[in-house]
Amino acid sequence: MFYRECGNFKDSYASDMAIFPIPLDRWGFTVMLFLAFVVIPLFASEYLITNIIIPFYCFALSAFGLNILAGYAGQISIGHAAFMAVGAYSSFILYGRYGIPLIPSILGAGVVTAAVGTFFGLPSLRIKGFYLAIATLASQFIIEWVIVHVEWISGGVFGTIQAPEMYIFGWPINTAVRKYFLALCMMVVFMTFGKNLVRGQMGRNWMAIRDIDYAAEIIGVNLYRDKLIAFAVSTFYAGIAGALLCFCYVGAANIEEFNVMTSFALMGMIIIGGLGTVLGSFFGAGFFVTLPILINHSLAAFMDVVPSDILSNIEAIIFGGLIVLFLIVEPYGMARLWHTIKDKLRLWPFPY
Amino acid sequence: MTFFFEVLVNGLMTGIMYSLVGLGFALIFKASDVFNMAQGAMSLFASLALYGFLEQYMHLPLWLALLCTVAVMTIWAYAIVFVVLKPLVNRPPLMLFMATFGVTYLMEGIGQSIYGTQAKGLNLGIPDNTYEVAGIFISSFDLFFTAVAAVLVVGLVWFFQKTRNGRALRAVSDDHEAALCVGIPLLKAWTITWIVAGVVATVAGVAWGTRLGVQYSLSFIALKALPVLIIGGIDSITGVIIAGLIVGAGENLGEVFIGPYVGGGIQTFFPYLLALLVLYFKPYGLFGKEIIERV
Amino acid sequence: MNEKPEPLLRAEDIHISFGGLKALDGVSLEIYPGELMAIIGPNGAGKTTMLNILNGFYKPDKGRIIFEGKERPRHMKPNHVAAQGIARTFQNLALFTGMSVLGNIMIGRTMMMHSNLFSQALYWRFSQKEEIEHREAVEKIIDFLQIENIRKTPASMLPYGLRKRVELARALASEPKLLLLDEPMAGMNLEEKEDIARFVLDANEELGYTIALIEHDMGVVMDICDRIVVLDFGKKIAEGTPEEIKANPEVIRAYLGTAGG
Amino acid sequence: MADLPMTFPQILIHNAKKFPPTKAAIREKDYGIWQSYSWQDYLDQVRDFALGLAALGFKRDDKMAIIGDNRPQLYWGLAACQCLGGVPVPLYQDAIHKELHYIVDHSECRFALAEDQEQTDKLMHLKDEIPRLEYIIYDDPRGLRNYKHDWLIAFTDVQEMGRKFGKENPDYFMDSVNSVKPDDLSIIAYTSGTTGNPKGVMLTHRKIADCSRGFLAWDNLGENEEVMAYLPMAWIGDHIFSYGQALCAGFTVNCPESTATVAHDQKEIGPTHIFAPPRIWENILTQVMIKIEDSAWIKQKAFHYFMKVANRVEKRRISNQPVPLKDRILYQIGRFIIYAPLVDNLGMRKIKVAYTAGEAIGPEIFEFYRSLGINLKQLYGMTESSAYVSMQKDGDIDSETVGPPAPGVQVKISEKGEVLYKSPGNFLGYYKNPEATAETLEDGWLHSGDAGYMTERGHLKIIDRAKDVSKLKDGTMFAPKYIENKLKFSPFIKEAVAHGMDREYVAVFIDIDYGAVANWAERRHIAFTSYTDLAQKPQIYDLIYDEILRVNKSLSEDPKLKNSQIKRYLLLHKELNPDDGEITRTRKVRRRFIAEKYGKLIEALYTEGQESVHVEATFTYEDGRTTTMRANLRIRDVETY
Repeated sequence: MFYRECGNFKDSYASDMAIFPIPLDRWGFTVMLFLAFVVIPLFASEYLITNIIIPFYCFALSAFGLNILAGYAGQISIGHAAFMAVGAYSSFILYGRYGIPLIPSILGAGVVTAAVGTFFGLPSLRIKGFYLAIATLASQFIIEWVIVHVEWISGGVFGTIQAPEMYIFGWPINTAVRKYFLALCMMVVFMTFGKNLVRGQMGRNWMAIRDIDYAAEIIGVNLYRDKLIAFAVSTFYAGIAGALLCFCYVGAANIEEFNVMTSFALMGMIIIGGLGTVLGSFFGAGFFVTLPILINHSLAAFMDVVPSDILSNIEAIIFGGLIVLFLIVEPYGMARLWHTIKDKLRLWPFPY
Repeated sequence: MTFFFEVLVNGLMTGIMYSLVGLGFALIFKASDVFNMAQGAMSLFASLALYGFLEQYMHLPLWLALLCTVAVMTIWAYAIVFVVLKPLVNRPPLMLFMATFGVTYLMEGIGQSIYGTQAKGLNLGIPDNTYEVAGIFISSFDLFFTAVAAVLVVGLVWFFQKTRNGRALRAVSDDHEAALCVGIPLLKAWTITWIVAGVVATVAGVAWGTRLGVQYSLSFIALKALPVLIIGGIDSITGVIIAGLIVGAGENLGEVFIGPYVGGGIQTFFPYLLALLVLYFKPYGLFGKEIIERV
Repeated sequence: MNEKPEPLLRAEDIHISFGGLKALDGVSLEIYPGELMAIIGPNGAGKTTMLNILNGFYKPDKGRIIFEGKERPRHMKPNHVAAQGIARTFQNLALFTGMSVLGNIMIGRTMMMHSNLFSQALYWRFSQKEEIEHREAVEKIIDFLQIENIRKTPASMLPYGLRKRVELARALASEPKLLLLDEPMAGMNLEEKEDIARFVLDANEELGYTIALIEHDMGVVMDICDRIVVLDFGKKIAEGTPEEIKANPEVIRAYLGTAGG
Repeated sequence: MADLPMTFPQILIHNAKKFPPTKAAIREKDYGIWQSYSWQDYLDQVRDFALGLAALGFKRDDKMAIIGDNRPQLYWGLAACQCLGGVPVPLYQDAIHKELHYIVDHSECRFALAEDQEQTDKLMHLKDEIPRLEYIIYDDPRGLRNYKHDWLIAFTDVQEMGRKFGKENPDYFMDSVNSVKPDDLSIIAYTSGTTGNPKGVMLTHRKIADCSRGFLAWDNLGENEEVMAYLPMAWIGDHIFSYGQALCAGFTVNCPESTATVAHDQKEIGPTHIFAPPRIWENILTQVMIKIEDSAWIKQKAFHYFMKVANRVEKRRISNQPVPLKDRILYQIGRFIIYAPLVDNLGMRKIKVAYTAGEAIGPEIFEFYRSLGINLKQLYGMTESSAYVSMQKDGDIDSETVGPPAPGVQVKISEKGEVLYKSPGNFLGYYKNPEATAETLEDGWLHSGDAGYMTERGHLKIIDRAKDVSKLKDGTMFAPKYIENKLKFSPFIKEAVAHGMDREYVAVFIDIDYGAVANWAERRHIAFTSYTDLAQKPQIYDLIYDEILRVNKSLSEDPKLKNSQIKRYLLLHKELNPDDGEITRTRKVRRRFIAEKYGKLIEALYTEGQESVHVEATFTYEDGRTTTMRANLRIRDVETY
C-alpha cells in the first residue's frame, strides 16, 4: 500500500544487485540509521541505552554470526556463547594487560576467537548434523573449563575480570552514550560486511553447502575451505560481540554470561528471528532482549514487585513456546513473516 | 592399586548411569529421528515432580510418588508428540532438533514455576553406608542406583530387541513410510518411545537429584551423556552402553589422576574431549555404521 | 566421426562395487571432443554410477580415468574434478532450493570467481566488478535457455520441468569442457522433452560443448546423439552410431530381457 | 519551427549533437536490465546499418518492409532506410500470409527487415513468390543458424559491412542524408481498411514532423518524457509516438522484454506519456476487475466503494462543478487506500498525459481512468492525417467528444453529416491507387468517412462510421458503434455487433471475453469445456443480460437514442477473429462481411419467438487449417426502459 515502485527501473546490474533495490526500503533504512545515530543518543534514557539497546546490538551481531554458520552454511553450533566468552576475555587481556589500543584489541579478540572457532570447526569436515552439533557443544564445555581453570586467562577468581577504563585516542569511553556509539559503529560496520559476504559468492557457496552439500562439491565448491571459513567468520562475529558486550554492557568479563543457556538462547534467537537472514538476527536479538522487560511491565500491573525467578520462568516458557510455534507455523521466523506482509503491501490492492 | 580400582569401579557405576541416559537419547533418535535436547530438562522436571509429590505439595508414599511422576512424564510424552512433533512430521531433522530446544525451555520454565527455583534435597530413605568389597569402598547408595540403572538398561535392550513394540520402533526408525505401510502407527510408536524416555529421565533425575539435590543444573548433567552417543554411535545400542561405561570410568580416572595437575573439574568436559577424538578418527562412532551417499 | 581424434576423456577398465554388489565390472569408454554421446541401458545397468565415477564423486575400486591426456589422481576431490572442467546435472534434481534461480546459476561460476573474503566483505570495486562480469555471463545463459521470466523466482517454487532446465543452466554456467547430463528428460511431458532436447542440441552445436548424457527415452537419444554406449549389468555390451545400436542383437536382447528401456 | 530540422535523418543528427551521452534515447529490456542507448549510439547504429544497406545496393526511393515486435534495431532500420532516401514499409507482425504478400508485392520492397526466426520464415515464403524481394535481414539470430543463403543476413553483419563501406566512402552517409528533402516520402503506412485490400498511405518527413511537434506543443511535452513502445510499428499511432515525437522531442522510448511482459515492464519504467487505442485501455481495465474479483472481500468492498466516490468526483470535475467537502475528504482517503497504489501497480503513476485514439472509447472506461487521476484524453485522427485532427485540452474534457480541432486543422461537416478536415498531416495519397485517393482527398479536404458534429462547446463529436449510421424502421437514429462501445465497457464483453438498420428494434451479437467470463464461471463452479460451451450456459446469458440492461438504461437517457435500445441478443459461438476477416487487425468490426456470414443468425434475431438458432462454424488455426463445428445458439429478449 505504501510502496511506489513505478518508475524504479534498473539499467545496470550494479543497481539491480543493490542491497535495497526498492526505494522505499532504502528510505526506511536511512530512517533507521537516523534513529540509531541521532534520535536514540539524544532522547533515550540511560537505562534504555545501557540495559536494552547496547545488549540488543551485541546479541544481534552475535546472532548474525551464528546465522552465518547455522542459517547460511547449515552447520549448527550449540556452543556459540563460549566463543563470545573467548572474545570477551581475549579483548580484555589484549587491552587491559598488553595495552593494545581499544579498537585493535577488539578486532584482535575477533581474530583470536576466529582461530579458536576454526579449530572447533575442524570436525565439520568429517561429520554433519547432530554429530556436529554435539561436537560444537564440546567447544562450550571445554572453553568454559579452560577459561575458569587457566589462571593466566581468568586470574583464577571465578573467571571474572573487571573491565579496565576504555580510551580511544585518549578519549574516555565512560558514559552510556559513548559506549553506545562504540557498540553501534562496530555493529553497523560488521553487519554491512556480513551482508556483503552472504549476498556474494561466499554466501552462495555457503547456501549451496547448506542445501545440498554433495551437489555443491560436484559443482566446484570447496566444502572444506568454505565450511572452515564459515566457522572462522561466524566465531569472529561472536568474538567481537562478546568483547563489546563485556566492554559496553557488563563491565566485566564473566564466564557466567556465556554459559550453555546463552548458547541455546542464541539458537532460539535465530530460529525465532529467521534462519539465513540478516533481518532475522535483529528481530531475534531484539525479541530476546526485550522479552523480559515486556513481561516485567505486563506483570507489574498485577504485582508491585516482580520476583526475578518468576520473571525468568515465564520468560523461559514464552521463549520456548515461541521457538516451537515458529518452527511449526513459520519455520523461517519473523523475517519471513515480515517479507510476506511486505509483498502483500507491494501488490496492494491486487492479490497477486 | 586398589585405589585405582576403586576409582574405576565408581567410574563404571557413574558410567552405567550415562549409558542409561544415553539410551534415552538413542531410543528417541532411533524412533523419531529427533535428537532430543530436552532429555536433561525431562530429568529435571521428573525429579521436581517427584519432590512435589513426595514432600513439597503432598506426602505420598515413595512408590505412589514415583508412579505419579511417571504418569506426569507420560502426559509430557503425549503433549510433545502430539503438539510439537506431529505438525513437524516430514520436516528436516534439524528442525525437530531445534524444536526440542523449545521444549527444554518450556519444561524448565513450567517446572520451576510450579516447584520453585531453589535447590531441594531429595531423600528417598536409601541408606548411604559404605561397604568394603575386595578392598574397594563402595557406597550402597551408588550401588543401589547402579543396580537400578543396570536393570533398566537390560530391560531396554530386551524391550528393543525382543518385544514386538520394540521391533516396531526399530522399523519406524529405519523408514517412516515403510513402517506406516506395514501398519505401524507412527504416532503410537513415537509416544511409546517418549514415555520410555520419560521413565529413563525420571530414574536419572532421581538418582542425580538425590546426590546433588534437585536443582536447575540437573538439566545440564544430561548433556554430559551426549558424548556417549557420539562415542558409541547413535544407532548402536551396545555402542551406547559400552561408551557410557568408558566415559564414566574415563572421567573419574581422569579427574583423580590428571585433574590435580590441571586444577581439577575435568569431568565437565572430559567426555566431550573424548568424543572429539573419537569423531576425528571414526566419524560415525565406535559402533555406528557409515552412510553411503547416493546421487 | 570416423577417424577418431584423441579422446577428451578415457575411462579404462572401471570396476566398482557396493557391499559385494558389482555396479561396474570392467567398463571402458571414450568421450571425444565436440561430440554428443549417450550412455544407455536398462535400469540398474550402472549408468548413473558411471557418471558418478566420471565426475569423481565415487572412486573406482580399479581402473583409471584419463582426462585431456592426464591421468586423474585416485583421490581427487569432486570439486577439483569440476575445476578440471567437468560439469553435470543430477537425475533426481539437486537445485539449491534456498536460493533464487539466479543464485543457482551463479553458483555454477563459483570456480571462476577469485575475489578474496575481504574484498567480498567490502564488496565495492573489485568484488562488485567481478559479480557484474559473471552476472553478464549468466544472463547470456538465461537468455539461451529462455528462463528470463523466472530469473528471480526461488528455486523451490519452480515446476519440475523448469528445475531441470535451471540445472542445465547451472551446469552450462561453469563453461565445462565436458558436460554430463543424468536423464535430462526424465519424467517430462513430450513438449518439455522436445524443449530440453533442442537446448541440449544447441548447446552441443551452437555453443560447441562436449556432452555425454544418460537417457531412457530411446527415441530422443537416437535422434540427437552422435554415438551411443550401451551398458547392461555393469558391462559394456555395445558401442556405436544410433544405426549400429538399433541393429545390434545384444542390445535388443538386453532391452527385451528387462522391463527397462 | 522554420529553423528546426525537417527531415528525420537531420533531426537524428541534431539530437546526437544536442543531447549528452548520459541521456537515453532508446532502451530495451534485455538480459534482465534496461540496456540504454544514447542519441549518439542511436545515430551510430543507424549510420552503420544505412551504410551496410548501401553496400548491399539500397538505392534512393527503395522500399524496405519492416516486420516484428518493437525492437530498437527495427526503429534503427526504419531511420537508416530514411537516411538513404528510401521509404520504410512497416507491417503488422501478426498479419497473415495473404496480407503480407499483397503489401510486400504492392509496395515493391527490395529489402525486408525481420525481428526473429518467426518473421523471417514468413518473409522467406514471400521471397519465393516475389522475386523483387532481394534481401532479408534479421535481428535475432536464434534458430537461424541452419539457414544458409547469401540473401539472408544478420543485422549486425550488415552493420559490419556498413563500417567497412563507411571507411571506403567517408562522405556517403552525410551526402545521402543531405539529399533527403522534407517533402520526400518518409513512410508508407498500409491501412487495413474495413473493406478490400490494404491501402498504402504516403506521408512525408514534413508532415510527420509537423504533427509530432504539434502534439508535443499541445501538451508541452519535452525531452524528459518516458514512453513504452509496444504497439505495432505498422500503426500510425506508434510511428508518430515512438518515432516522430521521440525524435522531435528527444525523449526516451522503451522497448519491453517481450509482449508478455509489457505490463510488468511498464510498471518498471513508469511512462510519462501513453498513446494507445481503446482496446488496450479496455484490457487493462478487465485485468484490474479480474484481479479485484480474486482479492479479499474487504479489499473488494473498499475498491468498489471508493471507485464510486472517485466517479462522482470526476463527473463533477469534468463538468467544472464544485466537489462537496465530504467527497473531497473521501477522495483523499481513497487516493491513499486505492487509487494511488492501483495506479502505481498499473505503472501509470508518472503519466502527464495519456491518449486514447484509433476509435471511440466507452465513456465509462474513459471515466474510470480519469477518476483514478490519470490524465486520459481522447484524440481523433487517421493514418491519412498522420493521426492529427483533434484532441482534448487539459481542463476541457468531455467523455463524449474528441475535443476541439488541433492547431492548424480546419474541420467541417458535410451536408451528409460526414466529418471533413484539412490537416497539416493530410497524406499525399494512396500509393499506386489514384482513384481511392481521389475519393478520399478532394481539393485538400479529407473525407474521414466518420459521422459527427460540432458540439456547442466547439468540440468535435464522432458518432460512428458515416456509412454505418442509419435509421430504424421508425426513423430514430441508429449508431451501432456507439451502442457497441457502451456494451464493451463490461469486462465480460469483448466484442459486440449491433443490428437494426431498417428494422423494428436493435438486436446484438455478443462476443464474451473468454478470460474474464471463464474466471467468473470457475469461481461459481460452472463446468464448461470450450468457448462455445461456456458462451451457451444460461448463467452466462444472465450475466450478459444485466450488462445489456445497464446499456439500455444509459441509452434511454439520451433522447436521440432512446428508441435504439437493445431488445434481443445472442452470444456468439466463437470469438470474432481478424484471421476470419470478421474484424480488422485494429479490431474494427467488418459489418458487411458479418452481415453476409451470419445472415441466418440476424434473421433469427428478428423472427418473433425464435428461441435458438443452429450454426455451423469454421475455425481457422494459426497454420491456416480449418475445422467445422456445429452449435445451437440461444436467443434472449431484454426489457427496455
